[in-house]
Amino acid sequence: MKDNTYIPKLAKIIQIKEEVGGARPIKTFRTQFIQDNNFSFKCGQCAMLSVFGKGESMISISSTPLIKDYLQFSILKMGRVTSSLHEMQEGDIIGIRGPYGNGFPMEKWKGKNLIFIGGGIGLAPIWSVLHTALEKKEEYGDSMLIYGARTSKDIVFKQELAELRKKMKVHLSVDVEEPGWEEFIGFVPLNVLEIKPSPKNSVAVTCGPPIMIKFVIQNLKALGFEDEQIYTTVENKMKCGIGKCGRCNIGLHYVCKDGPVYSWAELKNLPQEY
Amino acid sequence: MAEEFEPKIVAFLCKWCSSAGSDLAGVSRMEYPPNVVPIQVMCSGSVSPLYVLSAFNKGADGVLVSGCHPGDCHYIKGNFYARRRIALVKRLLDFIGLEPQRFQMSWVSAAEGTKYTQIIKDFVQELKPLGPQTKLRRDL
Amino acid sequence: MEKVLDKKSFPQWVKKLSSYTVYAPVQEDEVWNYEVITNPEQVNLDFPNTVLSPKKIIFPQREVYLEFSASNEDGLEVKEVLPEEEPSVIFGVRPCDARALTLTDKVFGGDFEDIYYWKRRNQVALVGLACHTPPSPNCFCLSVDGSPFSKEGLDVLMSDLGSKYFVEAFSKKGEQLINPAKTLFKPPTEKDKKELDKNRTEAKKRISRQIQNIKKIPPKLKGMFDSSLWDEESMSCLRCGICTYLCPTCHCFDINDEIFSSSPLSGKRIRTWDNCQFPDFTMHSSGHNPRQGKASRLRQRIMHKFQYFVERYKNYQCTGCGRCISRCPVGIDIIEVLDKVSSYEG
Amino acid sequence: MKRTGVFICHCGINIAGTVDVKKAAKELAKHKGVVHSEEYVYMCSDPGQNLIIDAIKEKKLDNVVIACCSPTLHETTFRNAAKSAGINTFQCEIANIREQCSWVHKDMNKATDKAIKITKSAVERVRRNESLEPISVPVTRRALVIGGGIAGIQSALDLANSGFEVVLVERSPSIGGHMIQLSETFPTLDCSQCILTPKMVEVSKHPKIKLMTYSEVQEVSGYVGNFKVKILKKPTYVDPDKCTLCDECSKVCPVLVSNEFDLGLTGRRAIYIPFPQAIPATYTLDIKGCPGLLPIACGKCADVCEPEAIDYDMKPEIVEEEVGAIIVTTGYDLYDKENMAEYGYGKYADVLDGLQFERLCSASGPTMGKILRPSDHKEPKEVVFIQCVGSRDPELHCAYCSKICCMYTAKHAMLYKHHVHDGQAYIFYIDIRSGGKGYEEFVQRAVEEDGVLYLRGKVSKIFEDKGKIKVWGVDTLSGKDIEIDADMVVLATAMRPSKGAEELAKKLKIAMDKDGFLSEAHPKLRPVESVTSGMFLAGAAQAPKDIPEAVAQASGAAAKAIAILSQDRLYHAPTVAKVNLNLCTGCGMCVEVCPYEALSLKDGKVEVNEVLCEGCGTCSATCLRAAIQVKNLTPLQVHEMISISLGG
Amino acid sequence: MVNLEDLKKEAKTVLEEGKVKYIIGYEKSANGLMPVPGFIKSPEEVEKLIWTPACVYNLTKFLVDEKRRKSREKKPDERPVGLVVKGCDSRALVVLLQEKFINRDDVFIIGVSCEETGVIDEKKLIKKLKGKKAEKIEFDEKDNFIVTTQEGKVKIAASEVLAERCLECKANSPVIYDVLLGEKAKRSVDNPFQSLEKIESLPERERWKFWKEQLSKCIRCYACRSVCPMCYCDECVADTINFAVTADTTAEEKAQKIKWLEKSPVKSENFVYHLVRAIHLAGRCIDCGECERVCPLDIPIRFLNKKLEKDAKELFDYEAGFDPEQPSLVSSFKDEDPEDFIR
Repeated sequence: MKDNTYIPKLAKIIQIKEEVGGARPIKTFRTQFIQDNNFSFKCGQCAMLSVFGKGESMISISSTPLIKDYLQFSILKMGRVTSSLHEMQEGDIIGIRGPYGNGFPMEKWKGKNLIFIGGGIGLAPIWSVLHTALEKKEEYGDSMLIYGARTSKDIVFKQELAELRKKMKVHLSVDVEEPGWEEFIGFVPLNVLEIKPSPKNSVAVTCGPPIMIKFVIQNLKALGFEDEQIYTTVENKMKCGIGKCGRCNIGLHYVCKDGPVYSWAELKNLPQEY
Repeated sequence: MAEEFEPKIVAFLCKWCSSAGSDLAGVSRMEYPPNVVPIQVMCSGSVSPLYVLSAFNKGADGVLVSGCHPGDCHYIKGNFYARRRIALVKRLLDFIGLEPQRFQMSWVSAAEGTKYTQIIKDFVQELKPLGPQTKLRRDL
Repeated sequence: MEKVLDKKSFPQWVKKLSSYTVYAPVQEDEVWNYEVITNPEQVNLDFPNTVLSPKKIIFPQREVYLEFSASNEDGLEVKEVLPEEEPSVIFGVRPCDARALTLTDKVFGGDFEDIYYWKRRNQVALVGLACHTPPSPNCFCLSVDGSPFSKEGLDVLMSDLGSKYFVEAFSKKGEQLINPAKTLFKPPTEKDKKELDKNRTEAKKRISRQIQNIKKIPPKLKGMFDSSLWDEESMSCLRCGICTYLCPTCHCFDINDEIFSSSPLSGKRIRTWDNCQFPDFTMHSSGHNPRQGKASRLRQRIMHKFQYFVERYKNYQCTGCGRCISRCPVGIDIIEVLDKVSSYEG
Repeated sequence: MKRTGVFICHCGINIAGTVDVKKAAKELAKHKGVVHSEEYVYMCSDPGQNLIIDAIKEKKLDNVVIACCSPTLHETTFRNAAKSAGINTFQCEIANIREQCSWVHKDMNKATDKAIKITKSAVERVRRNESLEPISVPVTRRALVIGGGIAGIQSALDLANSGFEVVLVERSPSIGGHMIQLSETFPTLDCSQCILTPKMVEVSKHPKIKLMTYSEVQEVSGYVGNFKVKILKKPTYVDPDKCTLCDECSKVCPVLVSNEFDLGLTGRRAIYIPFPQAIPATYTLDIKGCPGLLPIACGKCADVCEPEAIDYDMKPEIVEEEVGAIIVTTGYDLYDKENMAEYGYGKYADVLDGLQFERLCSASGPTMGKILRPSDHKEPKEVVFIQCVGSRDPELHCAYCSKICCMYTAKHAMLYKHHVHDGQAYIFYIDIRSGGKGYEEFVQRAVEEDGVLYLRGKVSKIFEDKGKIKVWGVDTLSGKDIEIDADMVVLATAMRPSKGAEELAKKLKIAMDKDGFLSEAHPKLRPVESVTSGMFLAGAAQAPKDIPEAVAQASGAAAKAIAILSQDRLYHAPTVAKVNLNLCTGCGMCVEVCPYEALSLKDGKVEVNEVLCEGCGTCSATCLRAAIQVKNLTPLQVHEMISISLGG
Repeated sequence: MVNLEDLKKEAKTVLEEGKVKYIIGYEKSANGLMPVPGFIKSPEEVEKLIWTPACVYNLTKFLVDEKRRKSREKKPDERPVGLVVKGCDSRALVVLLQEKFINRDDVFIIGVSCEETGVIDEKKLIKKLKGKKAEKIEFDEKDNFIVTTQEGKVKIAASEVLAERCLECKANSPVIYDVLLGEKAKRSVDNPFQSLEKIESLPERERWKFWKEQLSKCIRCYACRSVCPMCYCDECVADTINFAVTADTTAEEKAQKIKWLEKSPVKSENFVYHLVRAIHLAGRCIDCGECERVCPLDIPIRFLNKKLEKDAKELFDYEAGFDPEQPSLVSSFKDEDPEDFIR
């Protein structure tokens, strides 16, 4: 008998870190499966997390596949399931099934410069691919991160970003002026124009709010990036995660299965249903 | 011998009259069966039909809504609205074939500890022969 | 395998299938539906279209995935719940509904096999009944590559020859149905075959409704995502779930946790039908809805059936049963909509 | 997840005797979110409270449930304890396991089981409570009194003497109300004007009272502590400061109209002073009778006015006042003549109502205190008094008893006998209601000392016959028909809410009862408060009553108003209704059911006035869209409480 | 008898004069007997309008759509929408006005009187015709309909195919309108709750059996809710998620959406759904019968509403849909409301 993909594997929350407080809080969870299983994933893939009694939510895995000890998810409190996750404590049990989705085509990117552009919680899917690339530095060209949030308080992975600066170029921004902020002030797409990453032998990966992605892509194009050089991820409401329940489709693509990673060359031809 | 069926009753008691009446029953050390779990609401007028349906859905064998006597409502007229609303719910539940004994309404003033005691005793006695309420109980 | 069965012997055949759970159309008031049969005499194959197709047996509206409860050790216990495997047979399956199952097979197969679907699918044998006269005035199977005597998806097909049935078995499952009652079946005569042919020719003629230029529609739809046609055609749509719930090919579902108790926790994870016409189907928890408005939802239904599905699986996701037309509370007619797509300019 | 602490009180053996508190504490410890659960012998004792405070601090509890006696006893105690430990008072809920559990059950297992359910239900509730602070609003420390009768005067004086500014609004040109029209008052027969005028003068002289006569309240907005009132000041066309009361104007005025003060028994000029002791002491030009304000039309009064007090250019004025409390004392009117045609009221000159008779008896009245028939100014020798005219007659007139008629009719008959020694007074009555200090004795005096003839029964017909008024009736005690050739008939007509009271009640959003009297908030416990917070009632506006009752109620209302005005800020329980604007469709059903006028529609959505809302939740049960709910007892909380009460 | 040409004329006039944005009426469908709701935007299109005994739909439902559409528009066309209403439909309008959901100025009401007849129950007609396909149905004199089938015209007694609710109709002609077509005739109905009695008279056990069987069939397609003009809440008890979500809606609010019932179409949850629906329609339902008509499983849902309609009349002398000024059933009371059921 084949595995019943709908049955989640139980996992224990081993660490919870509060990334962002306030009205739109974000927490990062590290989980460990209670029983060993062959859960292996690619960067950019997602997993369906269960809070039993509340339901499931599709969350992108923010840790790198190179780490086998735990899975990491950074979660914005948004609805029924994510609110329950935010209420959980270390040691609590959740369910995980997956991984789902296509993931980033990192094989294709070998030898190229990687430009990561993120906004808000959009850094979570990037985080996985960024760290994988960082670990395999020799396989890729120069990497750079352009990341912004509403305010400095809304920036996720604050300490890790400080660490990251030692290893790659990191350009941060906040949307509105605030005292003590020394880096760029303004929306992420504007920071992209400010920094002017070179399209030459590069791949740009952008995740964040749809409106940000829209203008980042516009600005990348203005900088000379081709559609094929731009990658992004798409979010839609999901239930099954395996292309059957029928709700997350964009045209004939099921985001859960055929996505969530798309190059702009692919995405621009799909109907705007996300 | 099989254990006697003990009906589960949810009672929505208004704070000012019925819950106070129930308190009086306690202060007077009256005795009544422990089948009722009271839920204190501010006014019988605040008892939404949804509360009643939900209680039956969650397995209540009986539901009681109790408020102040007409004219005595702490909030002047909440119990009059309750009376109308509950009458409709009661008729509807009766219509779909739920035993009418399962859903009751009463006026119990803060001075009527005895009446409250009697209502609970009667309610439990009336529900016992009916057995568990399965008609509207969750069958997931 | 081709046989004939005297109509009078039909109940006896059903009787022989005592090891099966037998489903057949049952009438209650004015409504026909497939129900479990306890008395073989009860089976009446003289029925119009059932309200729900056999989809409701193989892909039931409610399927329990798992049960969960608080436990002392790990804090939580999760138990997989699978449908019980027992052979069953459905009599009186319309060819269009059987074809529909071949389409849901595609959806529930593939990379991730849906165990729940296949557990039920594999144990059920489908005995079809060819449509001598269209069971609904809105039948249009011929337009979508089907026919009133299509064998696709069926294990057995019965065709009415007046006093007897012409019975064809196409699969091992089908033959296994006939074997226990072998003696009841006779080989068909040439006359029987001729009559069958005649009936079939006539049956086709009786289907009055058809989609114009169906072949043109999938490519045409590709360019019509932003068309104003959807607004116009959806004006009267009420956003109910009739067209999709009744559709034999629609397969969308929802998964929810339904609980008995929150402390200590106990409950079930349950799959239920869902459908693209409900506004909450695609709504994100942020409130953003990629398919805001009923025009986008009507478009999704049409596009899914006549473009996306065609592109993915090379079939229309429609078998022409006509239920969505007959039962639409406001008379939205998929044939009319598709005809408008065909003739749409601009 | 929120961290909840549960504290189960033994209450000595009061709870622990029937409820297995140890088991309960153990069970509660297993409940989701409960991180601390303990029991103690007396939670309300200092050590008990300290247990709670320490646990909140040490275990970082977000909220606590105390399972103990009824919340009416110690909710405040424990909420204060919670507050002192640094959590909001609403993060503490009481589970009543004594009055509603241990004291009423004997079976320990079952009682324990029930106590656990009650406590879990409180846990589910408290976990979903919002932290709230009392709503506080500043208070405008002034009051408005509407109506300048005895009740209004009393309220105004009480308020002013307590140091609060008062705006006293009276519709007519003078204060005094009906009391100033009376001759003597029962049961002491002291002169009404003699006891009232000093109070009227005190009002006019009081530095804290702003008297606005000939004025009407036009609009009231705001809420308790903060009302905004618009008052229409009608022009009197006479400057009171200049007027010397010389009466020259009145002498030259060509217009004669019926005099309200004497209830039509006399006439007055268009420019007039209502009565000699009027406050304010000034003349008023009533334009209804005046041929015109242009000197061209008449102008005689202005011509003769030496101090030039008359100003035809005076305009109506809207005065805006801000007050913190409002007392409504709009008084009564007598039942309309038109309604009582069967008694010849309004038809025969010698059929009078009680107030007209008062004027006849009054030394300052039209006859200078002599009782004379209006028709021929002869002394009436046979006078019939009829009680319950229009009262206690649910079929045709008013169902209620007007309460004072028994007494004043006895007084009238007595006064008549004192004036006309050889006259005969008859009183038709249904029964005599003389509850009150000295009242019964008073009635007895009328019968025994003054020989008033009480006839129990109703009058069937009254008609004029040869200069007499024939009164046909039945004495139900003897069963005999009675026919009296009366010289005068005096009707004790029913008291009605004063004209215009309904309109005013609507402006104030005060409810009225079915008879049109203003409704008190509670018939027993809140008799001087209206349903609308900050508005109070006194006098006959609320129900028929006599002078001492009106005065007592007026002082009560003043005291209630002072309770508000004496504070800088008002505090109000914050458990009020809250609207989800996304769901509200503005149907207004909640507005209709709200007993406190706390809800209103604005731009198609409902708005809650948090100061007025009492949190009863009737709105929430009425709303079809779950768009309104009361904080800290929301449908979600009740839903969870229902679930847990039923075991899950 | 309503003259179709008059209807077209009225429609044409208001469209030509630009008095209305568009007109919602009945239009012939390509497929057979039943019309479809028609949205007539220009004077030329009025020719599409029809008026037959098959005009069953309660078109007031589309005012709900219209209101939502309008609220999304930046510069909405403020002209009213023309709406063709029958007597029963007009009562729905009255309730919508009473609940301030629509303004009187937002709708131009073209009333059509059913006079002494009504509209058909399609299922009854199909049964009556025994397989013959009706192509057309017309009003005849008051007691008959003329049905055209492939085999010619037949006269059918109206009483045999009239919708159940028409047999119990309280408003044969519109109670509110701007123009009225047809006569203000009133068909006398002896007992407007006649059909209900057969269930009411059953013993409790049988009533339960009846409703258990009926409501267990429900597949929760929500067509009854969707078609009801009174079901205009932005968010329904039956929905598992919040619809009325704005940027300010907190995660808690979304997480706390109460599940009064589960999505599983099982007996208990179906009962919660249908009982809540009935109670929410108490004093609001005007018996247009649409909920029952659209039910694919033929569940006699109308009885639930009808029962409460009867109770409201019996207990509180309340009737919905005649007076837009009256306070609604559950937001009003009388001192003398019955309380014999209260202990």
